[in-house]
Amino acid sequence: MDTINIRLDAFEGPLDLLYHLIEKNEIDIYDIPIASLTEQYLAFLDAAEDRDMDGMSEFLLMAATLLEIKSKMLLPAPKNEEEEGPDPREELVQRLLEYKKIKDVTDTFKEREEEAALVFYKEADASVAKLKEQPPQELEDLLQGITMDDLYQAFQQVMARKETKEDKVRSSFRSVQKDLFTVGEKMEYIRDLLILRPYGKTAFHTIFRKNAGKMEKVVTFLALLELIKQKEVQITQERNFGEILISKYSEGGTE
Amino acid sequence: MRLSELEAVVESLLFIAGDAVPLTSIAQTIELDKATAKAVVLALADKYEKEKRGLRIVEIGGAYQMCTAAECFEYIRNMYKSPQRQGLTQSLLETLAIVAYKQPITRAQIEEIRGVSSDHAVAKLVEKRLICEVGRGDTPGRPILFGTSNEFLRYFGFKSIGELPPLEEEQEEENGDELTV
Amino acid sequence: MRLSELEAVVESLLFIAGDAVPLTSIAQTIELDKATAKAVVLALADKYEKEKRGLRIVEIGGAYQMCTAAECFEYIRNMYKSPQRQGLTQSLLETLAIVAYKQPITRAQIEEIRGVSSDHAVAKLVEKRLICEVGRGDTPGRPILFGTSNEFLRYFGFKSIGELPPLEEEQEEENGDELTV
Repeated sequence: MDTINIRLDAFEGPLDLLYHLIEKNEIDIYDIPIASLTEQYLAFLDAAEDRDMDGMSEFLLMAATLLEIKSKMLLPAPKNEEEEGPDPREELVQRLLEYKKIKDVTDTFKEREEEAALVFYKEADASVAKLKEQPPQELEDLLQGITMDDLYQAFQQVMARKETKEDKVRSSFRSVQKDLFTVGEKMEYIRDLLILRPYGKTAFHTIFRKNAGKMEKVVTFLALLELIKQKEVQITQERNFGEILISKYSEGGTE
Repeated sequence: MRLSELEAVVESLLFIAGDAVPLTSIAQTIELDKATAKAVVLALADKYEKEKRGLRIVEIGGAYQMCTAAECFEYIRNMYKSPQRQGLTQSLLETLAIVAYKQPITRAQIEEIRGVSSDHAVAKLVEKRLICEVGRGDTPGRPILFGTSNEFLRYFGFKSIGELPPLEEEQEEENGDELTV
Repeated sequence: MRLSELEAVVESLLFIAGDAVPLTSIAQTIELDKATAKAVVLALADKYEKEKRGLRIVEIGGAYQMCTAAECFEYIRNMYKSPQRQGLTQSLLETLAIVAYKQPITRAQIEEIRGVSSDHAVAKLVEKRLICEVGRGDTPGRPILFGTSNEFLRYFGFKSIGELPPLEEEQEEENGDELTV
C-alpha cells in the first residue's frame, strides 16, 4: 500500500481521507467493502508519522466507527431475509455523500474566487466621509430667515385660535412664506462642493444648481461673497475672461 | 492594442487610483511613450465630456485624476447628507412666540394656550438655546419658568425684550385665518 | 431628466461610493421608483460591457458597485505591483461552502458535516467577514447561527445567494429518506 508517503495533514479530516481511499480504489460508494476499507484506513493511520494528538482524535474516532460497522456486518443475517434491518453502512454512506457534495462544489468556488480576483474595487472617496459629517445645525439655519414680525404673527394666531377654540388642524399656518434658501445653507453647499472637487477647486458656474431660480442664484452669490469675506475661499482667474476658479483660502495663495 | 482598449485600461487605472496618476506611470503601464499616453488620456477625457457622462478627468501638474462631473454634485450631496436640516416647524415657532410674549411662562401655561402638549417643542427650543430657564413659579410643584435667551435676542437683533413689537390687543379676530403677511 | 442624464448621475454615485450602493439609495437620490432606478443602473452596466470599457457594474445582494473590468487586471497589477491574492485554503473553502448552502447553521452542524473541528476555520471566515452571525438557534445554549455576508457575494462574484451553483445529485438522492441537513 502506497499510503505511507501521504501525510495525514494532506486531508481535511477522516471523511476526506475515506473519500480519497474510495476514489483511489474505485469503490462503489453504495456498496462499500467495509472490511477492506477499514483495513486500509487503519494502515494509513499506522503509517502516518505526524501524529499530533489533536488532529488524530477525529481520525481515531472514525476508525472506531468503521470497526463498529465492520463488526455489525459480521453478525449473522436475520432469519427472515425480507425483514432485513438497516444497513449498518447507511449512515456512513450518507455522511460521505453529503461531504462529497460540498467537496465537489469547492472546485467551483475556487474557480469563481480566481475569476473574481481579477476585478478591483475602489476604496470610498475620502470626500464621502467629509460629506457625511454633519456640522451642528446653526441657529441661522434653524430659523431660516424668520423675522420678529413672523413671531408676532404666530403669536397672534395662536391667541386667536385659543379664543375661537378653532380646530388646530384647520388653522393651517400660512403667514410665514419660508425662504427656501438661506445664505448659511448655501455657504455649506459651496463648502461641500469644494470637498468633492479634485484639488478643492471648482469653476464659478458650478456653485449654482442647474435649475436654480433667480432668488436662489442671488442667495448663492451672497454666500460666495460671505465665504470670501470670511477668508474661507478665494477666487482666481488666470486671464481676462478666463474661467473663474473658487478654491479654499490659503495664505498668500493669490492676490 | 487598439485605442479603445487603451482607453479602457487607462479608465480602469484612473478609477482604481482614487487620486491623481502621473502621466509617466500611465505611460509605463500601457508601455507607450508619454505623448501617446497623453493622447489616450485626453481622448478618454474628451469622450466623457462629449457624452456628458457622470465622470470627468482633470489634469493637474502632469497627473490625471478621475472625478465626478460637477452636474452630478447635487445628487451626490443628497445621497450623503441626511435631510435633517429643516427650519423651525410651526409648533416650534408658536411655542417660541408664546414664550417671547408671555415670559416668564411655565410649560403648563404654554400648553394651555396652544391646546396641545408642548414638551417636545420646549425641549427642542431649550436645546437650541432659544429659550431657557429663568426661574421657578410660586405654584405647587414650583414649575420651571421659561424665557427667551440672549441667543434669541442676538439673533433677532433686539437689545432687550422690551423691544418686541407691541401686541395690539384690539385685533380683529374674526378673520384670524387670514393673518397672512 | 433624460435617461442619459440619469445614467450620468448613477455613474457618479457609484464612482464616489467605493462600496456597494443599495438600489433603494439610488432610487431615492434620483427620485424615481426602484424598478426605474434598476433599469437605469442596468442600462449603464450594459453600456460598459458593450463598449468594452475599463469599468464594470456588479450586483451584490440588491446593491450595485463599480469595479474595474477583468481585462484590465494585468495592467492594474503592474501599476500597483500588488501581490497575487492568496486564495482560501481547502478547509476554509469547505467550511464556507457548508455555510453558504446550509445557512443559517451552527458551528456544531458544520463540524458534523465536515467530521472535524471547525473552530479555527469559522473564526478565520468571520475575521475575513465572509460569514457573519445571523442569529441564535433555539436549541439549548442558544448557539450562534452563521450565514454568508455581502462580502462573500463580492468575493466570489455572486449576485445573490440564489446564484450558488446547485449541489450535485440533489435530485438523485431524493430516495434516501433523510439527508443530514
